[in-house]
Amino acid sequence: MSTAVPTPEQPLDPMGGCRLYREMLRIRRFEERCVELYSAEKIRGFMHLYIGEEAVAAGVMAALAPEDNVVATYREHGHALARGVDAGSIMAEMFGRVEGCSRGRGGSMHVFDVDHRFYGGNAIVGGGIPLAVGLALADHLQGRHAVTAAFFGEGAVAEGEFHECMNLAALWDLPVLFVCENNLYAMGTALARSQVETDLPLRAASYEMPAWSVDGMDAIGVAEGAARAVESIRAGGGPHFLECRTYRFRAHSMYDPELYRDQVEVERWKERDPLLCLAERLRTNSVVSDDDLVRLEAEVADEIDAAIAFAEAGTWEPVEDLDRFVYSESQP
Amino acid sequence: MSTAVPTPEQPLDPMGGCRLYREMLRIRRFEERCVELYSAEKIRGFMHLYIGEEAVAAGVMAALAPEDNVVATYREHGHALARGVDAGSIMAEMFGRVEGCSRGRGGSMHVFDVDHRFYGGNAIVGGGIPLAVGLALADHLQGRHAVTAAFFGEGAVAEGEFHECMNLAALWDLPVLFVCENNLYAMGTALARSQVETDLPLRAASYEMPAWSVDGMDAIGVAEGAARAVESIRAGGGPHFLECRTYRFRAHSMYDPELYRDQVEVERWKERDPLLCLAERLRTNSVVSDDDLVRLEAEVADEIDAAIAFAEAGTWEPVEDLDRFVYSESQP
Amino acid sequence: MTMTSSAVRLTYREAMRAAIRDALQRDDRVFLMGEDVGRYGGCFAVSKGLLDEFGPERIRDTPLSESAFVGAGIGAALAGMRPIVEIMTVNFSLLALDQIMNNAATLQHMSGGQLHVPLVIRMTTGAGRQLAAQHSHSLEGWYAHIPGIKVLVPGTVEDARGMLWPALEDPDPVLIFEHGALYNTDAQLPEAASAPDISCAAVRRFGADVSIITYGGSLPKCLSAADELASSGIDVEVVDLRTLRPLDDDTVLSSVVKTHRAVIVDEGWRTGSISAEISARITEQAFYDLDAPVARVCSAEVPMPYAKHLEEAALPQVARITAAVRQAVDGG
Amino acid sequence: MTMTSSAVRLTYREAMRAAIRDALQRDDRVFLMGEDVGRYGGCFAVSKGLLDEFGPERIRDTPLSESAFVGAGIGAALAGMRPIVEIMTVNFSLLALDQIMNNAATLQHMSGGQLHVPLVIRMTTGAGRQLAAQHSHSLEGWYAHIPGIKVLVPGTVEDARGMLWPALEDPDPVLIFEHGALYNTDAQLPEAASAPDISCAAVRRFGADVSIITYGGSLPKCLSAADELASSGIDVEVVDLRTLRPLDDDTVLSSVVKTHRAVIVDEGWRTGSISAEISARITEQAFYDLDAPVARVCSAEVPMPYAKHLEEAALPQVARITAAVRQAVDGG
Ligand SMILES: Cc1ncc(C[n+]2csc(CCOP(=O)(O)OP(=O)(O)O)c2C)c(N)n1
Ligand SMILES: Cc1ncc(C[n+]2csc(CCOP(=O)(O)OP(=O)(O)O)c2C)c(N)n1
Ligand SMILES: [Mg+2]
Ligand SMILES: [Mg+2]
Repeated sequence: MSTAVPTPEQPLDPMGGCRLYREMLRIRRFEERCVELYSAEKIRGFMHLYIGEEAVAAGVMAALAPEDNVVATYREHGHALARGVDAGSIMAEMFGRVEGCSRGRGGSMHVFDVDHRFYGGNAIVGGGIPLAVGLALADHLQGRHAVTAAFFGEGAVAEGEFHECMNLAALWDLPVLFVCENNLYAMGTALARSQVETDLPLRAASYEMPAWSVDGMDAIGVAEGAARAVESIRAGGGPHFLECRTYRFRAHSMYDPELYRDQVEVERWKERDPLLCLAERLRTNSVVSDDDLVRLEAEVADEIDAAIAFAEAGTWEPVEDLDRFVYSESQP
Repeated sequence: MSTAVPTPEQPLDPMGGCRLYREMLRIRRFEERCVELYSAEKIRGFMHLYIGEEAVAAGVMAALAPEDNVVATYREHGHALARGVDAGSIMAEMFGRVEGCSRGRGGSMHVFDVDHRFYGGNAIVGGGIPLAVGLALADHLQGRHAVTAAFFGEGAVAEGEFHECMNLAALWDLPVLFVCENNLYAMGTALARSQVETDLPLRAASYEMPAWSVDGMDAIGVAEGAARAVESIRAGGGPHFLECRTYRFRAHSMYDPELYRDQVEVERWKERDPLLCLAERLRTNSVVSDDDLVRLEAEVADEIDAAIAFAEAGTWEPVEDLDRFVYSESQP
Repeated sequence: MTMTSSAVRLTYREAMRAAIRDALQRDDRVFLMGEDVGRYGGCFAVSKGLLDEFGPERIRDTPLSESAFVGAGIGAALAGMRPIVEIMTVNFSLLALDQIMNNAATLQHMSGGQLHVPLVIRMTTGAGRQLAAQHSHSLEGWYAHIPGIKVLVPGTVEDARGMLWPALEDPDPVLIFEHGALYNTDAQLPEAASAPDISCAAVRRFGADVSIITYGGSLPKCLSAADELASSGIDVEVVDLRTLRPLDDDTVLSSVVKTHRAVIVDEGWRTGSISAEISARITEQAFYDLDAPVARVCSAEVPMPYAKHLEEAALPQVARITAAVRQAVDGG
Repeated sequence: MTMTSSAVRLTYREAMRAAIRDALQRDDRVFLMGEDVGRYGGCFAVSKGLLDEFGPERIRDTPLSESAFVGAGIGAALAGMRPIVEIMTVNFSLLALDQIMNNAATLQHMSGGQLHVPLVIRMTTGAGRQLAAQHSHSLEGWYAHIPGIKVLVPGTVEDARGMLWPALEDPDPVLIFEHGALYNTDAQLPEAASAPDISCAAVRRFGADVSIITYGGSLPKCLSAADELASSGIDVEVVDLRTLRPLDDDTVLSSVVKTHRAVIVDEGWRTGSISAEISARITEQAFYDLDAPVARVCSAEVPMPYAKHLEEAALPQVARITAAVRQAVDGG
């Protein structure tokens, strides 16, 4: 899809702010429509929104190359979109249609796309991290210089698997980028109630791994931090840990009464809305005009309309095919 | 059993060296006999010897009070003996007799004794650590000022459970003493091949927990270190981590061909034999005489002879009772 | 169910909550521990309000550390507490399975009867809400394989209200599986809770022609099927197992000996399900009373798909149950 | 077994080692990873010598982090490798069960067929060596409950030699359970390995009167029982299942349809064992061919006791097998 706003190559936008903004906008608008579609019962099951955290996926994905691997969580619409997974195939997935990226078998929590080396969509907290270590191990063994980015929430840091994987990746010097999306809560549990050491890079550094934090509300800052880490990993620097300090503006999932946090806190964070802040910055620096933004909104709206139309037009997998994809169809 | 050598109260032995020596000697001689009894097929299954590491159990147990709890591993003869579990009941257990502390159901890896608050004997690496956290939680909830000592090898540090428990104990400020017996190997895996950070107190400190190392070949040093930690825990200082640097002189278990380490390394460590070193120190400081040591050997030999005789005289649990102790006999 | 003058209408969710509150009030040793049981109010709102009533010591939010906090529950039970550990859903219990099978289930036996683990572990189970492959397991029957634990599966509001207290009084570890699809079901209950006998199955509907044997989330479906079949003149008896370990063979067999035909309905995957065990037992003990082979209606052997039509096809449904019953009756 | 001029005598252990070596030589993508597979030579000496031959990249010693390295195996398989992951014994596999059930078994389905997990997980299983409750599980039948994985149980030296390669060629995750009591058994094998069909059961002894259905460590016991029964004129057929998932119903049913009587012998705990599934299937599919109820000989439902006489009483033994067969024949 062509864009009316400057591309990263353009001198006016050396940080690629426009592209980052565009990706964030795609995520935001996509998910806003998801909410409506959930109410309309087009989408069912558990759905976790990324609204407020868009800068993290947009920034990290900007630092990755096509040969790199991505492992995400159940809150992964944003990661999938920013990684380039087709919006229509994600939406069709959430509609449960066979045209969905996972043929409607996965739903919101299980977006997969091998062509984009997007390995899910994992609904067990921490459960995707060992996969990331394994993907990186395969790259190492096969002499590829790819990086594997593993996304997880700060809640996952309490899981034993996190620890095992940090140690294993560091011990074996594997090319993993651990991206901790610290949105301060794991469902209703604030970080300070789940971790004795809330300085997560400090924890991570105890695995002899370069580790630092970035402002997860600033897409450019995330992209820079991620690029620095990816470059170092690709150069053989072993695994890195990047904490992105962010916040989810919405409930944990569609069922969360949000008893555990103050609306004031939410409003305070909303002042740091990653889209508003970046738009402001781009406008201030005259990288984009108001007209550009309007045009961009329209383009994104078109894309999402098309995605929804695609999902709506999708078909149902025949019930007789229920048993497929349990075992591979081509057996040796 | 009365002793001919000075007691801890005696001014000549302010560090309680004699008692520590005595405990270590009991362990050493007990296990030497175990080796013979294993060859004679009186003892079967997996048996893991503590020889070389005696200073750790002797030292830590000296710092504990009767109301404290102990959780150990499969290498726990030494811990059980030093904690005061009757040698005869341990030996009978290894003989599989009903007079054994666990009625012959547990064997070498599962010595239990509730009267001494000795909660095993756990054969899953790391598996006992959560129990220790729970025992400490119960003490906390019931307002008791007891300490729970959890013993584990350096190999267990790689297990996710270790991490979860360190965090949980620290987060909840529970009275747990984590005792890491770093004997440099987990079966055949050297620490540097299992941990990226081999400075274990540094790793532990990342859980906001006081952590330090002691020379695990020096019983007096271990006792002092443990006493300091226990005192601090009992005073409400939360969990502590004590690394005891030690070495096992024997194979991992009775089946280990020891391909992974050099005999020279073993010999070098044997120069630091905790019994020889302490005996030397006690003699040099005139705390004990050669005669005392000979007498002590005889006393210990008597104790172990009695233990073996007790085990030999033991009986077999009737086969009809196989199903017992799966569910409690007194149901509400 | 008898209606009394002081009857109240409760949902299954409210019944569980009332049972927990009741237990907390009756016994100081009882506490509830798990992910988001406190501030969030429980993932399925079961424990909503209890934090305010009982405070954070007794309503303990835990980090995402399933193995550690389940193990801590075991340890606390050893030391005299009566913990209720909530694992949010059965899907996450796999992370704690080592603690359940290797510690909770074995400690009594390995210690020769010295230790008891009066622990209750609650978890949500089952499919039917489009939560896909990682969030839809029905493993209660699978857990029933493990000697040393008991497995309760309340299928009615009354059992949700009544089973917790006897489970807490039980000296051994008890797992309670609450089916997610039942939380919103409701029923009229007498105000005064009577503790049911958790060791017995219950005949929920009497009939002469064929026995349906089921439990938990499948119970309402079976009762509907029985209604439907009644109108075609087939008189169905419905047995609610209530407890999967130990199984109440007597109730099952007396029903089958009466009707001569059995259909087992179980939401677990068919192969190796608890329905296989029940079928085997019926064959072993009532072979010559059977007029038709024992039939099973189970879940399809697929990781649960997200799409509604596929999930429905995968699960036991009224139509499949009635078909199986007709087959048993006609084919006999 | 056919003897050829170039036959070699191998133990089950050596056969497994030859199979691993062969696979490493044939396919660069194959590597072996697990605890102590390298420097130690394998807990049961299966991989002894392979480190020297193939180096530490392909014979990877792992830390004690079962969940991480099993998950890493899954990830590496996704990215084109053919990992052989060794979990030292089935008892420790519980720590990796989340990865096995929620990832290995589901990824293909959740991704709508995009992903495949060509992973082999090997582990030792079984009791009989006085290793007590935490080291004696027989869970292969329990694992067979899980759709998405395959479960192989080599019961002969030939299968130990032959099953690994087809398992590695399989595009789906395959678990291989090696019974610890078989490692020292030996047999003459043709030098040139032929890859067996891993999807079929095998009739190990033909007979007319009754079918014993068994696998793995119980196979030799059943063959002895059959010999013994032959001398009393009972002609026993012995079916070796070889694969527990998927079960080869055809071979089992044709045997039972011929003999009209079936006794299943399985080292798993009786309730919810694979023997229950086989019994249920026989009843479902051959009810009218049966002259006697299907019988089962399983392990007693106790955590395995250490004492030899109790362990022997808990496990299926020749005497119990012959008694069950006689009962099936006489009672029919
Ligand atoms: C092992 C496991 N335990 C519990 C859950 C239920 N659960 C789903 S998301 C979540 C919170 C995770 O928080 P965090 O890792 O911070 O990620 P966030 O949702 O904030 O993005 C919980 C407890 C789960 N999916 N997996
Ligand atoms: C979870 C688990 N994995 C593997 C094993 C097998 N195993 C028994 S002891 C051991 C080594 C443990 O080393 P360490 O913790 O250092 O204790 P040490 O034996 O040196 O005292 C291993 C791998 C086990 N018992 N439990
Ligand atoms: Mg979070
Ligand atoms: Mg060690």
